[in-house]
Amino acid sequence: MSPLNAYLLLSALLFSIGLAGVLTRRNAILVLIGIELMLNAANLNFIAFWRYGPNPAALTGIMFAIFSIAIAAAEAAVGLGIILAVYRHTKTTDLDQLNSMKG
Amino acid sequence: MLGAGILKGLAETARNFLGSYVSKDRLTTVQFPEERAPRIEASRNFPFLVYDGTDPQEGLRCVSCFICEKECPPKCIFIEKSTDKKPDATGKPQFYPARFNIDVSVCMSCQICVEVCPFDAIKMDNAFELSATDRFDALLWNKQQLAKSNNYYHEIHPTEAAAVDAELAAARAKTAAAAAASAAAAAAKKLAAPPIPPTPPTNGDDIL
Amino acid sequence: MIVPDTVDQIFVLSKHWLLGYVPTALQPIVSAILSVAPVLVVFPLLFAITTVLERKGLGRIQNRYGPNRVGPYGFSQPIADGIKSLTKEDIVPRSADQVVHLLAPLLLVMAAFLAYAVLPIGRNMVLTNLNAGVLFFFAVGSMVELAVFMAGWSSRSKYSLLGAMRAVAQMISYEVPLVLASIVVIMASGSLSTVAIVNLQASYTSIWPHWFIFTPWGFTGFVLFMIAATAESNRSPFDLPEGESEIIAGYYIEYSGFKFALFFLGEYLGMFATSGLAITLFLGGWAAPFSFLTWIPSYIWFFAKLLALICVFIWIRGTLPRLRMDQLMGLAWKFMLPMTLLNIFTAGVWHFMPSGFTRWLVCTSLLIVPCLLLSRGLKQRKKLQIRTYRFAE
Amino acid sequence: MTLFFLIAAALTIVGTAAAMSLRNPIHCILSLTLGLVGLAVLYLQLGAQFVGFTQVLVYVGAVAILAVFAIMMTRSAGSPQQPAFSRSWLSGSAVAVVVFAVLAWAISSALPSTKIVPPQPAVSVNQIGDALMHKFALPLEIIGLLLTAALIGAVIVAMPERRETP
Repeated sequence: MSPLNAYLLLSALLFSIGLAGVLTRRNAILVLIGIELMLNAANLNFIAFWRYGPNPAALTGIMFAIFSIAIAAAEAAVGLGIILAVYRHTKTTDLDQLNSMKG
Repeated sequence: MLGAGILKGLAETARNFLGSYVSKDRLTTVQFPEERAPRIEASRNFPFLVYDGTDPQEGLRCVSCFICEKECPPKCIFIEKSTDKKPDATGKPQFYPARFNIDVSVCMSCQICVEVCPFDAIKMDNAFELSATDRFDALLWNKQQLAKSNNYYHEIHPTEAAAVDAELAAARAKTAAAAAASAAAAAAKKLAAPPIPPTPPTNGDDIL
Repeated sequence: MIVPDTVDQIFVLSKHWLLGYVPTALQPIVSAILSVAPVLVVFPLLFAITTVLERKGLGRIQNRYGPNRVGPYGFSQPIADGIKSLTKEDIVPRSADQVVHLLAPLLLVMAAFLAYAVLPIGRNMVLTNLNAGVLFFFAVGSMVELAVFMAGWSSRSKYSLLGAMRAVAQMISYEVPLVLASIVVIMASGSLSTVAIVNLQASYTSIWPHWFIFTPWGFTGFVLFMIAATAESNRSPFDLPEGESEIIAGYYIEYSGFKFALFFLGEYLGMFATSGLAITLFLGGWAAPFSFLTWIPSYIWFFAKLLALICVFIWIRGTLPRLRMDQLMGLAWKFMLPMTLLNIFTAGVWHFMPSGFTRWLVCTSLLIVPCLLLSRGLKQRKKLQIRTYRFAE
Repeated sequence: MTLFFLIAAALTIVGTAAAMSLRNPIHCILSLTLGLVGLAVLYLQLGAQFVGFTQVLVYVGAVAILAVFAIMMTRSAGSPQQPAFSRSWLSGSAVAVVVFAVLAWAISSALPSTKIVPPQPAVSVNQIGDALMHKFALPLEIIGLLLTAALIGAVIVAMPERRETP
């Protein structure tokens, strides 16, 4: 079990926890949190491969992680904006009840 | 200019801050237990019973006429009339209060008892360091605790005390004059009418 | 001279001397403890002194004495306050969320203490010389908002929640100008490490120091940084979240006893940390103000400047009235943000222009003119319309 | 597999697992921040200091507070009346477990990684700055554009429709 494998296993576990959250949680905001977790798991992979990869000087792993953090923040902001708009419209954030596309 | 108001404010507080170290009269705080502010004459706190002469119980002016007890809005005065009489300042035998309690925790120092007292027997004190450890008995002042001399009254309210004394003296002089006039009239009537045994002469007014 | 150098490095030398006695296996841990312990002792002491200074200073501003009963001139008042807050009963509301209620002050104080890891208190007297020191400082600073929210929400009372939401909104909207104001210095010094920034400022031409505050963008950056720092630590004109007259003592209503004292400790430590960073970035950290004063040890200068900034905080607290919530937010987003962005632009212009009087003229005008225009613009739109309330629904 | 790594990994997993399983959404967010701080510690351990601090600054400082504000505004702060997990929670978690199994199998059966552990690459913020400015200049511009668009988009989406005032 080399350190790289340990990190990959950890990020796989993180990813599946996030996926479980997304698939099972009822509250829309917590689904969004699950997505954040999956993004973070991917980040961990990037940094792990940058650290143990062949060419760390290229800094690609770090750059990818930085950009992905920025995108995740933007996505969280817009996602929560959408959830607020949906909540204002339908007075609920419970995903099981949001099953009709009617405006 | 933006921020001009802020700078003026800061300058003002800086002047106050430095001024307080430079000129002492800026700081008006009175460090209470050590320094004491001059007592204001018209201030009042709780009532007290005035006595003339030296003996607190003998010289009490109060004749337990119950007016103050009836007039007191929070009903904090309790008087029990004595059975016997004692001569008051003018020598006329008067009743005196056997028991005179004021519940200081109830009294609201409204001074109505002072205004209604016909004998100027009760006046307002301005002692304020009255803390006590017990909430009930210690705040129920009896006759002994309430009695204070007329000189003390002169100390705390000089002008008012002087006015009261002048009034009392004038009243006594008038009664004495009236007594003298009635004695003279009685004497004149005695000369005209057959002699009747002389009544014991009123012992005149001995002004303190 | 030899003497001041040993005096200057007295703490560093004594730490190495003590480390000599420790078996090599334990050395890293003991050296960490040896460098962290003084910080954990000195800054709470400074907190105690500041409470007295604050109350006496405010008193003197209002023409009264301030505490002078406990100890000589009232200087052992903090001991009395400490004992009082320790012996007070620690009431936790029944409906409160016990765990989060306990965690909030701890997280607040921990975040405040973590921020000292990167502040260079004296010449090579910094806990950790991180390559991204300033970024670490802001990362840790952003944890304070979470602690504030946890405190407000966990006490389950409307007032503390309102106070917490106001405090968090204020701290977030003032963190942006705070970070942007410090970017100017990072641009000029080319490095994020606080030690490098201070070393850059520690040099002198004839007797004048090279502090960043003596440049147009440096001065505006310093002023904007201090405004944002006062707001970030919920002090003086921006203490709306705990305004006594508004929402009764904001997010720490339901705290009493030691946790309440922890909140104050956390708030003051946050204030020291941000003013410490202001000193490091703009006022030349531990550098002496004049070249002929360098014989005084470096840490003396850091604490002297810190005390000076604390007195300015107290002075401002004694002067300025509290801002309303919308004015507070308006100031952050409509005035501070554009000014900091402009400041960054001016620093760029300063960097590329040849040094000389023209550079000074261009940069100062680049800063002063928009500031006046912006302030006049903001002042004009003060027409009082009917107040409309917008809720989330 | 140093002890320090195990602590950080445990912190992350406990935080994230709690974030996905607790009933009260606010507790979820708080444990999420715990997990994210654990992740930041992992990044520091991997030597990526800049990413670790950015992670704390962006996630713990901003995204967590944003989520908390959203929860406050949608009035789902208290523990929800109906069960916190949707009806199809069983199949959801089954899918997640299957995904984890597949990933774990893929990782463990991958080509045996080289035993020699390359030295810790010392990356300084200056190198990151240079890389951002030179090699990754275009992505930087795009990210700037994207962030501004997201900023304005989020505000417009969340703003209530401008009812014409009477």
